[in-house]
Amino acid sequence: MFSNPLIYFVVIPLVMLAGLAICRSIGQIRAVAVTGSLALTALSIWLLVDYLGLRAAGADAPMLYCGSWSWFEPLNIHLAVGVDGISIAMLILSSIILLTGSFASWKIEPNTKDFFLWLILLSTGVFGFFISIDLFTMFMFYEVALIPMYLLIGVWGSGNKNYSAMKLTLMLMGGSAFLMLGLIGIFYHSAPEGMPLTWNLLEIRANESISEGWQYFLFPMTFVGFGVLGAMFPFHTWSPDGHASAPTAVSMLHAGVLMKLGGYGCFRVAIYLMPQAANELAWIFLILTGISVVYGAFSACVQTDLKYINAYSSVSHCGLVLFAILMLNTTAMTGAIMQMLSHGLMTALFFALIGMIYGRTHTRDIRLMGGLMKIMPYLAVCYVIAGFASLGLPGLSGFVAEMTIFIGSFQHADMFHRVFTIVACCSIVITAVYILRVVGKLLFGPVQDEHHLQLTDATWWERVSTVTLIVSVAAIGCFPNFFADLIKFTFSPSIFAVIGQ
Amino acid sequence: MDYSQFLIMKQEIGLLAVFLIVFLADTFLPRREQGSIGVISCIFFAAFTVLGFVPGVVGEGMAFSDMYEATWPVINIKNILNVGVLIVMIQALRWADQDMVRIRRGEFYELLLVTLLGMYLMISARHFLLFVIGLETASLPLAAMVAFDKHRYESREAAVKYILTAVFSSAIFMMGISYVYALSGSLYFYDIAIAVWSESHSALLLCALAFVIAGIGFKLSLVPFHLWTADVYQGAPTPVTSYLSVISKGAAAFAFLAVLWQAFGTVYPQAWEWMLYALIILTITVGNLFAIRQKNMKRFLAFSSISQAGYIMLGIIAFNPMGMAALMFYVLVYIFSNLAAFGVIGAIENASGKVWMDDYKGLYRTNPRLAFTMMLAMFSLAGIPPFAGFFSKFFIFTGAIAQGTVAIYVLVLIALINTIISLYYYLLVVKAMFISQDDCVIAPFRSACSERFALWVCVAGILLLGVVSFVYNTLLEGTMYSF
Amino acid sequence: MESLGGIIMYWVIALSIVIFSVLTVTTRKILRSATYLLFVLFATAALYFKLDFEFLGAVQMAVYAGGIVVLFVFSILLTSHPGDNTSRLVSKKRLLGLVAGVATLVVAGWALVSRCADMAAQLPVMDNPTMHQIGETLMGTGKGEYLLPFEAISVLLLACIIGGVTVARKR
Amino acid sequence: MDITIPILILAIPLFMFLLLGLTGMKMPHWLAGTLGTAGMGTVLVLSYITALTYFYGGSPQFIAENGERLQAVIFNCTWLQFTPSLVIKLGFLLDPISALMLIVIPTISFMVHLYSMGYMRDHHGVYEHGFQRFYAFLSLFSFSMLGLVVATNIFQMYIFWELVGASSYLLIGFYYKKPSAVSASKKAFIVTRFADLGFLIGILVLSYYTGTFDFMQLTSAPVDGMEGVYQVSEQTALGVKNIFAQSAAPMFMGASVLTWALVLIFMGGMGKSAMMPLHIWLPDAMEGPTPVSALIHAATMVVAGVYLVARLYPLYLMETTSLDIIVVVGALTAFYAAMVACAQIDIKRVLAFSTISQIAFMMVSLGVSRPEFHEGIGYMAGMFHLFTHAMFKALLFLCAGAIIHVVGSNDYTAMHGLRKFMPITNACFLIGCLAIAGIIPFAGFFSKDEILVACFGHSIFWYIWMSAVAGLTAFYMFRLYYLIFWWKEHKVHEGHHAPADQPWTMTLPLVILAAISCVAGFVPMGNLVTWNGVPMFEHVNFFTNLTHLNWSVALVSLAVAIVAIIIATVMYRKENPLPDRMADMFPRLWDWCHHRFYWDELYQFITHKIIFGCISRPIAWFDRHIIDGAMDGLATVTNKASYAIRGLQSGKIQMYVWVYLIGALLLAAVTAVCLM
Amino acid sequence: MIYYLIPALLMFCCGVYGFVTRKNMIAMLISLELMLNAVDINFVVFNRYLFPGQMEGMFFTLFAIAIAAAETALAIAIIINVFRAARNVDVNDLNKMKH
Repeated sequence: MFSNPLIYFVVIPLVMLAGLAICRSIGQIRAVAVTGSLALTALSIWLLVDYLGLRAAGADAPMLYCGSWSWFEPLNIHLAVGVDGISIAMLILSSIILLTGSFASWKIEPNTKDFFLWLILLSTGVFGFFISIDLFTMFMFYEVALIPMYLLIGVWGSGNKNYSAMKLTLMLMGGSAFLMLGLIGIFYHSAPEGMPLTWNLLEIRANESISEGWQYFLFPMTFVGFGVLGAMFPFHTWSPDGHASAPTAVSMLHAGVLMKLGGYGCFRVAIYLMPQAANELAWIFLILTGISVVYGAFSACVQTDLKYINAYSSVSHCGLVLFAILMLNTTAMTGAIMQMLSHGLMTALFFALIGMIYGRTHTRDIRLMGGLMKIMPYLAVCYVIAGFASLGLPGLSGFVAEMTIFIGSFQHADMFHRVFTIVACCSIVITAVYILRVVGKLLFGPVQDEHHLQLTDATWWERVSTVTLIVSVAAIGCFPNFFADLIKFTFSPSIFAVIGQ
Repeated sequence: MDYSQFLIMKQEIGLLAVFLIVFLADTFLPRREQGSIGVISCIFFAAFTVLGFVPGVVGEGMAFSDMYEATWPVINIKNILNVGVLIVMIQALRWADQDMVRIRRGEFYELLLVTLLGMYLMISARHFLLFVIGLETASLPLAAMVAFDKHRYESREAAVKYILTAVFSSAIFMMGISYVYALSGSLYFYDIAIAVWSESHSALLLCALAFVIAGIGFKLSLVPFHLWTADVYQGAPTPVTSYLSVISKGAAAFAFLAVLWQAFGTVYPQAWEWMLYALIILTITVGNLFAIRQKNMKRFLAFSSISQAGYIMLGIIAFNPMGMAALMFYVLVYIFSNLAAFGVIGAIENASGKVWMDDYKGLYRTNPRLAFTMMLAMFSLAGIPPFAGFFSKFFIFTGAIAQGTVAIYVLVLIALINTIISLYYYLLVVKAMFISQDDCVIAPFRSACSERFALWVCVAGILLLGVVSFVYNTLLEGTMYSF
Repeated sequence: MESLGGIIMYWVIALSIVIFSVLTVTTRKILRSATYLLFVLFATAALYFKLDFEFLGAVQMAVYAGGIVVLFVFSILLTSHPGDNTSRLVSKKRLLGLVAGVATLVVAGWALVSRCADMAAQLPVMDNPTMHQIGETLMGTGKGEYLLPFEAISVLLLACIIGGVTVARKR
Repeated sequence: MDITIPILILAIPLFMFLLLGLTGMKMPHWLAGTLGTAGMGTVLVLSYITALTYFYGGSPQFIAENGERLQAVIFNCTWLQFTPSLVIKLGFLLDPISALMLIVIPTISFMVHLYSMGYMRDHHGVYEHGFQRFYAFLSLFSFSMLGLVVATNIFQMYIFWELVGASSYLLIGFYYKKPSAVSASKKAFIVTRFADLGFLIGILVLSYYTGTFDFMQLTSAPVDGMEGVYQVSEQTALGVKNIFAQSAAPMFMGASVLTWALVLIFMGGMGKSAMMPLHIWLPDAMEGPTPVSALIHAATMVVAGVYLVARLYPLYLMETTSLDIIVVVGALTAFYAAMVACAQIDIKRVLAFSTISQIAFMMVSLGVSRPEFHEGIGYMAGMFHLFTHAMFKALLFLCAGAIIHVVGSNDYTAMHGLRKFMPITNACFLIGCLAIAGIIPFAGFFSKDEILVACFGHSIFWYIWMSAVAGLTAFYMFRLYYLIFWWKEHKVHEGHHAPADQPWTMTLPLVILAAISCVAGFVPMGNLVTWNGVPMFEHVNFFTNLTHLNWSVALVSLAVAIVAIIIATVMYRKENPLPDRMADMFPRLWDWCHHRFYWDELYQFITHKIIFGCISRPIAWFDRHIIDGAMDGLATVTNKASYAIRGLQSGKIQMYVWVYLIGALLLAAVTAVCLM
Repeated sequence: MIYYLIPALLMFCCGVYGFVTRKNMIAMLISLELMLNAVDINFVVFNRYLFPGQMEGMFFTLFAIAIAAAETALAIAIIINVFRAARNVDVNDLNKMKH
């Protein structure tokens, strides 16, 4: 079991948890958090290199590093792991954000230890989710990732945190209620009559035994279930409140990684296993996600709280992820995954910066701030870069992701899909509007508040955190083909065979 | 007349032996040695519990012409209950040492053991007369236990409410049995199963079923037979409440399963399935709706346990070995989770007398470990992974859905949506303890060794039961084997 | 066809059961209520006799009439002052009671009638169970024999004794 | 051709941007400026080498045996692969127009770099705050612009198009503490972004039907009988041709999809090139430092739209409807901008509107160009005008910059009569004005004349229209000139330095550009840049352009220009009440021109009242109150339900039992009723 | 047979009515006795009429009587316990815990 490298994505966080439990001083806590997340980052990068090596050497299984250890034998539940390019991309994303999140919460108060305990527990769930290919384990890790949010927001959050934390938790768990039903339903149709039922994604895919009728029932269940976490309209309202109240690192991890669980799950489970229904029902969800994209952007235009702006922007961007996934072609899906990566990194950057600004000015209302470029040029420049990434400047990650999505979506043979793609395209203008509005009000112009003049610029840990993220964003933006190839290889031709593309 | 058949009832005999030891100790120990009765009971009961798990000690078999059954699941549900009772006994040590209770502590342990014996009979009974006697043995002495805190008004009110409703419900139950008897001419489950085969559409059978379900539903506190629950849980002494909510409920659940599957299994497709659908939806929903508003921790847990009972019923409706195994597993997990919660409540009540949720505000700052344990219990009850409650909920849903009808999907969906409501109120407790910024009224204190030990056991159970798949695997394999 | 005596006896028993039951729950004096209960129990015993279960009739008289009613009378005397009338019922409560009673009557009665109305109109022939038979059955372990319940109920009674003592004693 | 030089052309500015951007703040100001300028100088040299090699190198890669100029891809590497055929490549395409741009952009850019060394410091020689940043952004812009013009495929162009937009944003907002600059930069970005949306959709449509982004493939099969003009792989050429040549070409809302695609792409061009109605950002963009205005908003970026249309010209030829649209838009814009330019006070705005008008000229020129007439002279004329306009408009802007730097204000009311104080600037500005007015032999004369010839060939109406605009151009330019340098004597306020010519870093570029403006007209453009690469003239010498003039058109336009200049002289040379009287005579017209026909107010209304007021705010409200309200409502309903049923738990045993009994009975009854 | 069942059912219903309406807890217990007794009659009648060859019903009744006795005893003990503290046995006074 421990010869499989993937298992360490769960083991390392667990070791970190144990390590944190015995920590006594704040220095030790930081050391554990940083060492652990560095180890995870290193592991994920090693995995990437090794994976590419294996692929280059001709490994053509849909998933590599597969391992399966029986867990609940009679129910055929296994701790099954395996990764393809998408999972690796997500693992890298998660580890980077965990790392930067640890730096961003360098000075978290109070109960630093508990904070990191919950944060690491959350990331255990995240990593476990991405390496799992067994529906049960996947779902379990999924929920593990959800619940620490409650305490993280409730205890360390700000503003109307009780309400937000409760709302976020309940809505996400509401989604997972549908999801659980969908997954169990899939299990019972996972194999043809007479063969043992299975939870294993790959086997279910290979069996192709979910009848079309059942797909019509199970697809919406799973898609909505994951879609809630992916902030699909109209189940997105947890996002603005939740993000607004969450502490910095949690916002980062949540918007950066956790919302990706939704998109990833929609792809990995709903569409991968039930392509026919996906093909037939896509239009319903396309309308919803299309609304998300435009609606989120418009809503962001008039918000005054920095985090609300960013949360609505996340609604818009994550809507684009689901939108692209539903287009059911390789290019659009590649774009979706790249958008996940890109949005994950840049929104984490945003939230990190907002947290840092908030930590200094103690307000997030853009009407009360201004001219920060003069006061804290470093943070302001980072904010501008994040903004550019968000509005899709070439050379940064947002552009390549969005373009891949648009090009891919527009390749759809159906006129309806293409028209909707154009609607979604409109979001790039609205995005520019709200991003520049914030940048203009917040960073440029005269200094609004005299007290802000004494504020200091970024500390070293803040710089580490932001620089890492910016470099990642730029790396994707400058060398997109590397990531596109990494992702593209993994789309199972069988899905497209089923839906006739 | 083969009296050697008694030897098949090893668990009952063992329990009776423990009971006698406690009884004799209570009677003959000198007054100053009386303090050790609790420990003695715990030790002997622990030995008994351990013996139950040793393979080969308890044999399977039927006795008294199929009046009594000790198959693998039956034996093991008893073992599971034993674990719970042991924890309750340990938790009760400190409470039983209080001035007002001390004088009656021998009786407390005796009554506890006797009611457990009643539950054993209920679980094993394959004959309605034995079942009724078991039921009464399990419920009547409990009334005395509910009334144990004589100095407290609530305890008395709870006892009256409990005994009167219990007797009323047993009257209804027996009325139902009389109709069953009219239809089948026998009180043996197996005979009934054969006889009611042809009676599926008889109004009398439905009436009988409704009465029988009401009678056992009373013990399980299914809505609308649940109204006593909250008042009694609130009024009873905390150890008794935990015993009522966990052991009594678990035993009743399994007995219910036995009755429905074995006596009425043949009327399955039509009758009780629909009744259970209605009851499950009502139970889960109403239980949750009431729980939302509760401010008293014990009352709160009462309603929570009502809705949990609804989930347990899903295992019965599954009507397959997975359902049975899931039910047993659920009961096991529920024992640990709920006892952890009650353990904390009891510890706090013993130390400070506080039982209101508002008193728990900021508990994490004064008593972090207790608060943490409570939180684990709440998460487990809400079904959050990686705690055991998640697994039990998942398995019980999986078991139920195996039926594959659309109706069961709808039912499970309703149940799942209700988990959100339940999560809400469980989180309210967590919120009070962890998030609330008020000054805590409960001063830091060190709980007694016994309490801590029991809590450690519960925490270990919550953390390990799910993750360590051995337990569930064994249960499922065992039930499949004996089904 | 039953004998005329049997029919008359039936009517006497049935009427007294019904009438005294009604009186038991409607009389306003608690002691009278207990007395009417006694009459009902006697009528029941008579019914058992009529249906040829003499032993059962005897047990009914001894345990119920002799034991339980006496217990009731004692407790009534203990808890109420002589001459205490219960005040008139609130009409809402009476309505609730009526609804409950009538509903039970309708549902259970309908169920019974639909199934048993024309069954076994005639009293079948049956030998009275002898004391020996009863004893054997009570101590037997075979099918339809009750050793286990017998043992079990002894535990129940013991438990109730312990419980009762615990509750009732002063401390 | 060796790929080192092309790579360096792109790499040096990018490197400079990164170097100055990351470490600039730690550098001394002069070092940053010198580095930037030196980098740009290198690029200048390299670009000249490349362009000259292309035009005169005679390599078979660039010129066919029959003298036809070829498109040559120097390098082309995959950047992002969407589908096997849809690939974004980053490459370097050399053809007549890109080679032309390789001359224009580095020239202007270098001048501006040099000029800024003087401009971006105050009278005491103190560098402005963010001087290094300024050079970093300039480098970024140069990089983007160069990448844009050498793009081998439409998506590469889009990428650099966006980068150009962003660097323009950064440069306009350079004085970020000034709210007007901030809002101007925001406006510029958003308006062009909106236009880019059209561009993007156009690309999507085009690529969907053709399956390629590549320019060479897209433009390979223009019209019947003309295929094979460029060397193209057989297969894709067929693909493109088939799709668009089909009689049943895909239609959408009454027009062929190709028309849609081209119009949408043109919309992108309209944004960048400030065509009406997307022109409103350009006047405001003058909030940026003047060198930036010269570089971006006069000479290079704003002609990107023209360049785009020229790039896809063969495609546009396939759908002449789209060309007609271009003509209409261009002509209206040209006239509108010229009108407005007559009534502005801010000299940079006058120049800005003049730019809009001149770019519109180029657009019209492309729009009226047809192969049937003079071998598509309009195309050549448009590119020619692009070239000359870049030179003299940069010159004018830099002069204006010098003046503003001295005077400290943008309004001509603060200037007047500067000719004595700044003789060099005066001379240069005058040359610029003559060039733009189209006075022989300055650069503008030749290019504008050829545009008018092209219009004449297309339709007489547009010819008259454009000639009128040309006259207006001459009028407002000279109005500006007189108002700055004549009108009345300049008053030197006490305690202020008297205005004077600026240091050499600022003056030198003026002189160079003025010199170019004088002679650029003689460049035999018809031989270098034509729409299909075939040279127009057999023999080429310095006076080729002169000898090939269509003198009837040229004389008319010259006459119009001279008349306009005379009117301007009469009205503005000396302080007199005539202009005011004119304004009073047509008050409505003056108001509308002065207020730029209220376009800004209209946009203000649309963005604030419609987009924000009627869409965003209601959506935000809807989200908070309806969607979120519904979610909260679920919770409220649950809570209400919880309170509603609390009576069930009445605390009375008898009620409990009653409920119990009724429950059991109902259970039996309902089941019985349902099952029977 | 139905002629015996109907009076038993009436008795049961009277018990129900009494239990729901009486205030005195002992009176409620008396009503409960009526109900239990009705059940006993049911068993006996069914046994006698439908299954005369065996004694299941009779024995159930026999045990039920014992159970009833035990229940009554315990219930009375608890009621007396209440009476000691409150000096009355009115069931309406026992509703402090609710909702």
